[in-house]
Amino acid sequence: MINIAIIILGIVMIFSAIYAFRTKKIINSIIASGAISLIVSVIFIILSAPDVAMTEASIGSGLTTIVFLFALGKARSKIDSKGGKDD
Amino acid sequence: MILTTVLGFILIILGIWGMLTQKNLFKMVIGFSILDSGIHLVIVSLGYIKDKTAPIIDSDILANNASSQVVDPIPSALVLTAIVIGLAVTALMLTYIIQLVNTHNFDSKNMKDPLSITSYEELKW
Amino acid sequence: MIRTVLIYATLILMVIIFFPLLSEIKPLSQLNPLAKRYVEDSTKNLNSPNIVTSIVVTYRGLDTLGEVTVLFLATTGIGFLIKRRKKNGEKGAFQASEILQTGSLFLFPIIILFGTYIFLHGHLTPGGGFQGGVLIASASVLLIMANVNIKLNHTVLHFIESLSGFLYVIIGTIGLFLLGSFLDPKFLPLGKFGSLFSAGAIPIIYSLIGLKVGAELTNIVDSLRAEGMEDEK
Amino acid sequence: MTTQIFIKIGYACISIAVMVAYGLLTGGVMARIRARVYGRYGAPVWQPFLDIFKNLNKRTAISHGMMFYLGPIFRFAGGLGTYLFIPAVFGSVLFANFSGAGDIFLVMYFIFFGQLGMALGAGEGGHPYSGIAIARGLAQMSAFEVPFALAVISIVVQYDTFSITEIVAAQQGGILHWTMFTNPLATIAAFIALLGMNMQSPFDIVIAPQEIPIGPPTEFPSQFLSMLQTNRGLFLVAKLILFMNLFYGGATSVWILFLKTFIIYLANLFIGVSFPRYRIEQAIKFFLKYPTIIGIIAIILMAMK
Amino acid sequence: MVNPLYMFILFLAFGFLFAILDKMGRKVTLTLFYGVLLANFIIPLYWIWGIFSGTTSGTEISTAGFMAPISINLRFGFEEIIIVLLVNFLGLLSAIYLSDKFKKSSINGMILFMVLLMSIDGLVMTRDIFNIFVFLEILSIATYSLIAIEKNRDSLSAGFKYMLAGGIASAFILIGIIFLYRFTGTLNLDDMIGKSHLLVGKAGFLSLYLFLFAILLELKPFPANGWALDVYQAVNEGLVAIIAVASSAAIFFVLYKFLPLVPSEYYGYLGGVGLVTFFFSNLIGLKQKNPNRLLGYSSIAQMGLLLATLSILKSFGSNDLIIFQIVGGLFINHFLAKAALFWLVGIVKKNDISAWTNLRTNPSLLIFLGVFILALSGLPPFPGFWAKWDFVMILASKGSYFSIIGILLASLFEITYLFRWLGFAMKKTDSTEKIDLPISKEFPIAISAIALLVFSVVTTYFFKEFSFIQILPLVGLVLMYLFGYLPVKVKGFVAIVIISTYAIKLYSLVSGLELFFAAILVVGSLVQIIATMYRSGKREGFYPFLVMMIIAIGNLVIAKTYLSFFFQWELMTIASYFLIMKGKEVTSAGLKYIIFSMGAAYFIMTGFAFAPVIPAINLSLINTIGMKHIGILSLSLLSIGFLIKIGSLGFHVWVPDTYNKADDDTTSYLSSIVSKAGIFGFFLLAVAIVKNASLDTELLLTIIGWIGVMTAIIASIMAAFQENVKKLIAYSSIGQLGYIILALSAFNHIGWLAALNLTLNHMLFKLMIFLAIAGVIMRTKTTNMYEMGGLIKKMPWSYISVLMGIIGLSGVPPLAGFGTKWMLYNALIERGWYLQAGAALFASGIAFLYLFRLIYTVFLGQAKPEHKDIKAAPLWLLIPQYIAIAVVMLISMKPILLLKPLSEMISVYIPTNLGWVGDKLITVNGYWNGSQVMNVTMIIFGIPFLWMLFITRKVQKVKQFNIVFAAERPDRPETTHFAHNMYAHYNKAMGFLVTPKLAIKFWDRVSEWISSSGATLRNFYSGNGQTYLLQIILYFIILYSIMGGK
Repeated sequence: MINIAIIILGIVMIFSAIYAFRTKKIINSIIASGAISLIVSVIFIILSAPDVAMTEASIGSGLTTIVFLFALGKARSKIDSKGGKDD
Repeated sequence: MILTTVLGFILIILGIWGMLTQKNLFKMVIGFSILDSGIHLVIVSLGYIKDKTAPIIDSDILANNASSQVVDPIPSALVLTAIVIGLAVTALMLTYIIQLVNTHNFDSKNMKDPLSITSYEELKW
Repeated sequence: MIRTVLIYATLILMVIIFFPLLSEIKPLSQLNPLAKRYVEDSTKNLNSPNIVTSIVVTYRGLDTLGEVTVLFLATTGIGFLIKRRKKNGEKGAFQASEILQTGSLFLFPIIILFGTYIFLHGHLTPGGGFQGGVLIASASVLLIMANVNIKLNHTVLHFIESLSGFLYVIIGTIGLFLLGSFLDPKFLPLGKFGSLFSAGAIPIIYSLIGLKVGAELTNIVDSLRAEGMEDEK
Repeated sequence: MTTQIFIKIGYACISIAVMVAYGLLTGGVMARIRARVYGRYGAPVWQPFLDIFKNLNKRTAISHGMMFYLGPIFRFAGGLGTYLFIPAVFGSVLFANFSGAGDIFLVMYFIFFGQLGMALGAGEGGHPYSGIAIARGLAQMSAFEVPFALAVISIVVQYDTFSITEIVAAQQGGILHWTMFTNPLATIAAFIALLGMNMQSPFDIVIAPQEIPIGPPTEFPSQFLSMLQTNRGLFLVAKLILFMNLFYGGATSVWILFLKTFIIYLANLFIGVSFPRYRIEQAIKFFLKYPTIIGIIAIILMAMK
Repeated sequence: MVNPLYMFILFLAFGFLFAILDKMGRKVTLTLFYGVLLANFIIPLYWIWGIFSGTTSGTEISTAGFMAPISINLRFGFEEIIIVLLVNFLGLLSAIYLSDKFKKSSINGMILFMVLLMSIDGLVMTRDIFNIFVFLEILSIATYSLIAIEKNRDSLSAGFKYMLAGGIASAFILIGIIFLYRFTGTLNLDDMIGKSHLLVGKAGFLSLYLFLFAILLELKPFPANGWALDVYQAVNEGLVAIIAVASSAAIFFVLYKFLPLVPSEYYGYLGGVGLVTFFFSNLIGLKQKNPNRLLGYSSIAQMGLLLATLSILKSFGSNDLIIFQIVGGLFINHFLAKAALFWLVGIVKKNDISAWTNLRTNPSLLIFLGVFILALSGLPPFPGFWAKWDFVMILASKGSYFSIIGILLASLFEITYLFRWLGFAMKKTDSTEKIDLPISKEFPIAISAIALLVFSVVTTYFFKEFSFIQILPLVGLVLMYLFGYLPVKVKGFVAIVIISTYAIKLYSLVSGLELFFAAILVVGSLVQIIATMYRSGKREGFYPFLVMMIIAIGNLVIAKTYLSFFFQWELMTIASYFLIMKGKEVTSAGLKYIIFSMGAAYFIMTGFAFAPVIPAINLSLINTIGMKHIGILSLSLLSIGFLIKIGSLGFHVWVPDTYNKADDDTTSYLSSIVSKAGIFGFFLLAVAIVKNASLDTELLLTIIGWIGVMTAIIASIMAAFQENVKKLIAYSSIGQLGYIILALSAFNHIGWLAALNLTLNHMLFKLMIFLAIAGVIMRTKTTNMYEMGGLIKKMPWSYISVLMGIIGLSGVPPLAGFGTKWMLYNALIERGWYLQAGAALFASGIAFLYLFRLIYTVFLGQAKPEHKDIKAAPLWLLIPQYIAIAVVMLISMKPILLLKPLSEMISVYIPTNLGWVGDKLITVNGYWNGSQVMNVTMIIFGIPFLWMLFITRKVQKVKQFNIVFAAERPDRPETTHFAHNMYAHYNKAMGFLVTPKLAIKFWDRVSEWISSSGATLRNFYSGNGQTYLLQIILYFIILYSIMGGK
């Protein structure tokens, strides 16, 4: 039962990872990577590691994603303001 | 749990794959963070013991036989550290990207993409 | 082309190399002696039910100090790389709705409170300084997201950050002074097993960590805000 | 001890006087013969004597400098020395000279003494052609020296000694004991080298009048020239005696010496005359080819015996 | 003792507080900053003092109130203390160097710097593998952040590449750690070492490998190190000093700690990784012009060398003391020198080493550069020298031929690019471009240099038990340096006093052959010092090295061990190099000189390495060498080394250039004295062979003999074709040295006698000729012979000197030169080397060509109008020449005075078969009475001379152009002085032997091939961060398949 859940989560995770690298939009890949972290944190709970799950969820999928988004926004605004090309 | 270890390694390989194939700096960093997640998964899964609880001694688990009831707490402790470090590195990488874009020469003649790793090859040999 | 082939060959070889790690590992059936000692020692000598916390804060306290340092370094480094603009920025491109703004102001203290709860109970329940700290930081993030033009008081942030870090080191030094061992939390009474004020200095350390992490992460996020862009050239 | 030395010096003086006379005479005779070969009448055989006396009585009034002045003296001393270190007549005390002072290598190197001094003297004359001639002469010398040296080494190996007296002694007891027959290859190599050494045709480009109108000898007038001419006679004889001692059984009396050296010289001359003149680089290449190979074979044969 | 954790506490507490404290003003934080750094330098210093005074032997520190396996523990033993001391020392210096940056930029810089140092200390001290990871990450992140201290694009892109590589490394290390934990059940290193038997199977190995690889990666192994090079190139030098030196040191120490866990059969592979890195980094570095990147290559190479030495020694099972000595020596050498060089680069701010000529405007910086480059090159007295020596000795004793070849070849590459750099810096230019030099930047460099020197002297004097006389060359150097401000004449006098004192001391120490060589080398030098006084001005830096060189050469003779000999040898090389570098336009010649000299030195070193240890008798090497059975390999290597040093055929290419470009009086030293050191080496060899009668050296001697005679021939021909007077004499020198080794290799009594005589004669004759020519060059200001001519009238004293010289060299009787030639032929015939004898005669025939050219084109012929008012050579130059002439005359008149004692010296080794009848020397085949020849010659020369004097009347001096050809009076000396291309005809005949310039072509090809292969290899470093990543992972795979494939 748990194994099946893990396998399903795993498949989602792998596809998210592939999607993260295949998608053109960086914002999508950031979200996908956040999703991976979230799934990982779920697996951590299954693995009886609540501390780690909390940390992964808050830092890995939460804060990291936010940092990514902010950084992307900052880089974008720079490129746009300097008249650079869009990515 | 072997399954999660396998998953962890798959994430590691995927992360390396991303770092090796993606030209975009952001995606390389994403590759790195996926690699990191994979490693964390591997670490925690190595400490897992089937049918045991989290290493928190509730009142119902007596202190004297607690050691036969819980999963290995050490990997969890290590992963905590690793996650925070991962965040720090990721944040710093992103800051670097911002600064690289900042110092990019946005000349109309300069066709280099400021977000591509191939634009930063001035130093070599 | 060659490069692509090389990359995939590399990946396949990596899989082959890593394979023994999967195939030769047998699932654990019981704790190894060291883990066992941790579990037993933590309950007996430290009075801390959350063994992960006691490992993180006490047994491997030096790691944690390092970990805090890493985060501190990241903040410092990012601050070193990106200097904030002194004057107010122009209005952001996007303005959050009033509901969101109000909601965030309402949620902010609650999240802070929750974060504080988590790190204070780090030795009892799952979570601890880091998780609590992140929650505090996420409260600030919420505030920033909701109100783009908000200006955080960096002096206060720095003050919290510096002081909590300093106090962490001082507490460690007190252990060294009193008990001859750096980061020894046992100079405070161990208290009653399972109560808030137990496990020596662990709750204090974890609280300091929580404060520090919260302040640092807030700082990092704030540094990376798009409108805080600093142009030095 | 002192008397011995004086006797020795006295002997040396006599020996030198005889050989100078003989050398000049030989030169005259040869000039005559050469003239006849070319179909001319030629000067009288005593012409060299006349030249010397004539020149001796002239005085130079100019000087190019110290080295110019010393050049002919070096040259003359070189000729004298070369002769004096060779035992001229085997078994004769009178003609033993100072051969006790050194062996074959001393003689070989002493030959250079005069040449070096002469070269320096001529060099100070300031005329570029002297330099050219000397350069050519030295180049040729460095080449003919090789077969000669190889021949000498071959003989040294053959007789296991450096001493000229002992080499001659080993050749006594019949014509077949001569090096010429016991070591013909060395003799051939040395014979060819002698042509170069005497700067005879075909290796006479160094002093050939047609090539260098004003070579070193013409730089020096009057008493210098007389000294050079005297030396020419003595030096020639010295070289011939050396060859005779090394290859042709030496001489047990002055008369045999005269005979042998004359024949050697004559043979040398005849063979040389029948070849066209070599350019300097051709001469060098020639010497370093066949005579050298012959010399090497001679050494190897002797080393294997 | 202070708990070392206070260092962490200080660093961290102030690191955390600085953000607040900075509000009180930068002065406060700056003071605190330097205070903390100073305190943290003093703490380990205190511990070191404790260790040496015996009050402590280090400590183990546990944290958190629990004992080791449960909690993290740290060790502060001897090694840790030393490294922490060095790191904190460097940190302090670096901080001083960076002080202007810290003053201006934000407080974060200081914080990052302190935490960086803390992490390095932590890496060194911790005994917990996960803690290693944490400190490694702190180190990395602090470094990443600090790299942006200069926010330019290069720094940032280099930093980003660094982060990618660092990210991969930390990923690997983390996987490794968790599996190590899983297998052994512990994170404590000592605990884990006890349980290393649990690391079984592929997985066990892989977990070790992952950790090891990450550490290796941080040590920047070739070729997975492109990212590091970019960092070295782009980042601020003050910081790079820390990254390249202190961080690498800490990581290296981590490896050292981790090694006991690795099964010993893998040490060899690690050594291989190190060697490959050392070799290829130096190879690629050859092409590098940018000093930062050059130092980057050098740093990486040095780390590779450290890795190689450590793991190879471990694999040999050497004891810890030896490992500590060798690795420690190399380590300290690299540590101090490299950091300071990076700082220096930061001061000079030139992106191309060829632009470093402005360093001349600041002599102190130039001296520092010299010190550091000498240290990095492994020259004495610096620690690298001892380490390299010991290491090669051990490698040789284990028969690791490939390692020796690799290390020495790579060292040669390193020397090449380092000395090229030094050469550029020493180049004489008119540039007056001043270097901006704040005291804060020069101070750390000066301190490093002083620390390095003090350390070197202390190790040399105390630990290597070198006596005072052995370090006297260095003392002499310093002593003469103190007189630097005095004029040349005074300094020359001081030098004479010093050398005389030394000579007197030396005289009491030597006997037999030693005495002979000591006399030639030291007295010969002493006489020539007089000549050096002909210069005016101060001639700074000349006398110190001159004195150093002379004493070193003298010490060669009395050296008692291989090491001592080699030590003096290298000192001699250094001193002569710097003397040569005093010349004009000497950059490339000097480089050639040092490369060939070092190549020779390495051959000698390996030769000694393969020789048996000599018994510890208090006798000099020439008495003891060969007392134990010495192998043919050792002899051959030594022969090659000495052959290079004397510039034998094939190795001669450095000689003409060097002799030509060096100062004229230096050239005289090189030819007459320094080359004799090589001859002395040959005598050592010869003695060794004599004492090993059972050894079959026939082939070796025959080869050496033929090399000698061919050298004589080819060098003579080459000499004949030179237009440059110094090159002509240089080739002549090469040829004469060929005779010496020919005579020596004949290996009979008379042969050795000839060799000794030739040595003395060559010294005297070359002294005369070179000094005479020095005077001529000084007056005519040209070295082209066709621009001279007719100088006999203006410089008669020099002429006589040259005349005597050429008579002597050509071997024309009656001068002593003949005796030596005569003995040579005797020796050759006695030996049965008939063809060699013929060839030697051929060579001496050719010698006439160049000797005549030398004297004719310079002194005879037509004088040039511009030389109308030329003066005679300075008296200073003439005095030594005439002293030499006097000696020559004496030994020509009475050869027996010299020959008899020499014969006695030789008969110790080879019994004599010579007979003496009065003055007559009788050999197996011939005889020679030198005195009689002299007397006869004097008489037959004297009589005509007197006669001519008698008959010559008043003469009139002729005018210059009192010559006529074809009825034309020449008017220009150029057309009448036959000097240019004098032996054109000879060239037509014999030029084919020398025009291919096979040796030059060969060495050109070699150097071209080496540098182009370096250039090809460096294409690895494409500059693309992703490619670097791919390289790293490929390296991971390849190294795994090599190491774990079995």
